[in-house]
Amino acid sequence: MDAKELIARRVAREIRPGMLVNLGIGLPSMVANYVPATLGVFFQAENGVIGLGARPPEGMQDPHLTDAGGGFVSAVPGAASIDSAMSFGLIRGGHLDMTVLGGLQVNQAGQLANWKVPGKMVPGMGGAMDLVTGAARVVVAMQHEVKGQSKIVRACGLPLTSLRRVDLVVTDLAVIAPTEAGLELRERAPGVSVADILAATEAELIVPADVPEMVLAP
Amino acid sequence: MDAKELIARRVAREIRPGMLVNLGIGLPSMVANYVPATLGVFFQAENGVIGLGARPPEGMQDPHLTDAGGGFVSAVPGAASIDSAMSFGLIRGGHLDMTVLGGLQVNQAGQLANWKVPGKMVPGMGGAMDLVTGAARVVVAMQHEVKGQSKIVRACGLPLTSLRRVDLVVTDLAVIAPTEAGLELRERAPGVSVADILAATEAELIVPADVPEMVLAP
Amino acid sequence: MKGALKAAAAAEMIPDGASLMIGGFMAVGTPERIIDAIVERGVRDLTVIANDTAMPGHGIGKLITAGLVRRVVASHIGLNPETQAKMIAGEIACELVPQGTLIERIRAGGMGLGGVLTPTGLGTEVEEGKQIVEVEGKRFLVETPLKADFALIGAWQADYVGNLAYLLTAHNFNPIIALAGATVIAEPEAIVPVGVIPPDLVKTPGVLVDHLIVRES
Amino acid sequence: MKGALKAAAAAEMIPDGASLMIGGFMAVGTPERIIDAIVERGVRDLTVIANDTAMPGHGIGKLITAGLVRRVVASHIGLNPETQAKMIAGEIACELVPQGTLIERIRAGGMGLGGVLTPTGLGTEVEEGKQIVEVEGKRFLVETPLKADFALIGAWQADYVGNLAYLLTAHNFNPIIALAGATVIAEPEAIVPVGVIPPDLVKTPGVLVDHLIVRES
Repeated sequence: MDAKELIARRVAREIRPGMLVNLGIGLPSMVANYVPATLGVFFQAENGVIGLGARPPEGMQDPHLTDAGGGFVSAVPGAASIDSAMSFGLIRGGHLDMTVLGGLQVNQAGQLANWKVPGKMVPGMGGAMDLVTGAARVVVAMQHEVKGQSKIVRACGLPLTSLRRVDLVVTDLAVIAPTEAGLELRERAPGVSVADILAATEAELIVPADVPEMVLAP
Repeated sequence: MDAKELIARRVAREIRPGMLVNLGIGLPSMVANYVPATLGVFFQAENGVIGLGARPPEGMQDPHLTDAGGGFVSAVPGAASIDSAMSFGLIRGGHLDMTVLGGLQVNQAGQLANWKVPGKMVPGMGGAMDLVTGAARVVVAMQHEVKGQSKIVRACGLPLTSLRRVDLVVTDLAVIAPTEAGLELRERAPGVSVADILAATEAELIVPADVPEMVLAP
Repeated sequence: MKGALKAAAAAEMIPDGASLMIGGFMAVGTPERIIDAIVERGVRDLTVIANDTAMPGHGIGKLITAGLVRRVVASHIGLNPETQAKMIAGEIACELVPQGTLIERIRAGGMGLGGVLTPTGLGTEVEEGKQIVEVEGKRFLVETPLKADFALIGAWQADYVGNLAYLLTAHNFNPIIALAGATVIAEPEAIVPVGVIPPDLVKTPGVLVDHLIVRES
Repeated sequence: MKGALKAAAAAEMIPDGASLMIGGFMAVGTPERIIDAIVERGVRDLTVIANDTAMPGHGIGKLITAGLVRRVVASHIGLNPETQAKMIAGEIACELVPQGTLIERIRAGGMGLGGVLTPTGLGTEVEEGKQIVEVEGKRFLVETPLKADFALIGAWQADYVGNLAYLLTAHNFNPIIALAGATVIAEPEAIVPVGVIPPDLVKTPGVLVDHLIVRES
């Protein structure tokens, strides 16, 4: 199992029946693959639909039904069209139960940077700032390190997405819960030790006596 | 012709083809009777429809289609349903071309009081404050006097509806245009002299050399 | 999927002292069966946030007549003489709000905005005691957001996901208050199978709705 | 009743230096024929207010490629490398705005509100240079309203009153920008007789629309 699949399978277990969930482009969008249809979860695409469904078979694409990345999708029975004001009203107003986003850095206070690398990548924040500020629960899904550098840092060198403390960080090595006390190590990836995680993490982690291994969605 | 019909027929002549118009309850609502269907005017009821039509025949009322007074109405072809946020967005945003409202007093500055008589009548302002503040053109339709007292006053004794200067006042005696210079007497009702109007008006009027008689809609 | 409750079961959820946003404009689009159940149960000291208090015998007017309401936030109470009489007698506290401001305050509460910047009410009694901010050289009142413990919605069609569609002037406050109630209870005229309401006709996405009221026969 | 114009005639109305709000999200719901006509005519120094600049060869991307845009106000330009390259080269000035803030700023402009009070962006680069107000003990950014000379709308159905209906995710910015353009031009996929679009499916009332673009064959 590669790192991305592992992260997606672990994040999938955070999703509860009946939730409204927004999945970011890229890795986060993979989470949907591991959420059983029986949960009655609704996925929001912030460009305008509640009840996002799978990619349609070839020849059945509708140019009026796409996700936030511009790719063709389908809609489940019971889907609703929403304009951008309603879409972000749901997000900002806390009606979105969970957002899963990629991250560039998470700092000691549990704050996320994920929208800009000054001088290199200035794509615009899109919906990220509203999602992180407004969603009821914010889950960051990202690799633990990039080019040998920890993405869980004491202080973000990159511009913050929001002052809001995120609720959970899931990486290929660990599950970390930012709390008022600091970053709590909650789970280890299969075959990864607490020492491995500490070695790969720049920020200070609160390590409880027992750090169980992640359970992944099937 | 009674005073109300005269006022309604004169106001009707202010309405131009294709306008979106909101008529207040009572006297203003009579204006619709004198606007020919060929003008392509759309009437808004602020409770939620653009394209308000006449009262339906007995037995054809729909409990989901009423005007702002709660009375049954019909809808013209090309009507649109709007919720209250859109309805007042159209009003406040200046998309409403004209509103016709009743008045209690208009002062020397052309400001309207029409929502409250302290200690006597405190019904709430409903949509009046938004209509007067936001509509592109505000026309006040009211009797010139009540119980022998002028309703066109130097200063309103009653609470103002808005700081906004209204655009036209149509009474059973006169048409008056509030301007930066003051209240300009524009027209006389049939058979009414300028002296009659001045005698019935507490506020100061600017009287041009020629004050023509009103032309009424048929 | 949401089950559908009887109106009496919905009224059981509402405690004394609760704040209720109630849809409808002069009782058009108001959920009458929920209101009847609240009157039946006799819930007291309610705060009602709505466009108006209808008229005696209709919609919110029934709550007023039954003496269940302690506070009203509305744009207009003029067609209900009982509301006016109780206000003058000090039995009901009334906050009167311009209609366009009221609906935007509810929308702001439901959509996580900090309030409303509006020119409506500037220089009038409505301005009293309120913060004013200047934006690009123009002055605006800061009107605070509104939320409530419950939003009581009158709708046309619902499905069991909770999606709602409305008819004509029965929209009014309903699609907006659906955003601002901690618990949202919808009383549709009909409940149809999931998939029957076209996505483009849904004005209130089902994710906002907590409970549906079943049609009682 | 509104007549229907050819796209070229609509483009003729747009002068150099105009500000355009353009509907669409990654070119879904964007009025492509109007854009093609603007490119054809070569209108210069445009300000574009939109969610994004799509990608080269699609929607707003065509305006970028043709070098007609001087300023962009958008939430995301990441999928159009040309926009990014021109921004870095100083050919296009970009104001990047959080998506939810951007759509509310447009709505505020169109609905006569003084601005938007939002928590989004507080404590980030987005806050820089902006007014902050405190409401009920919480701090919010004051984001200014946005309007434009033209709103260019992609719609599904129109009637000759100008009423517009949209499909699925092709709604996006379209129903909101229809409120904020001094002149509103809609490009529907079909124009149907008046009365064909049910009142409850109309998302943009015809009174907001100035011109329709006829289907060219």
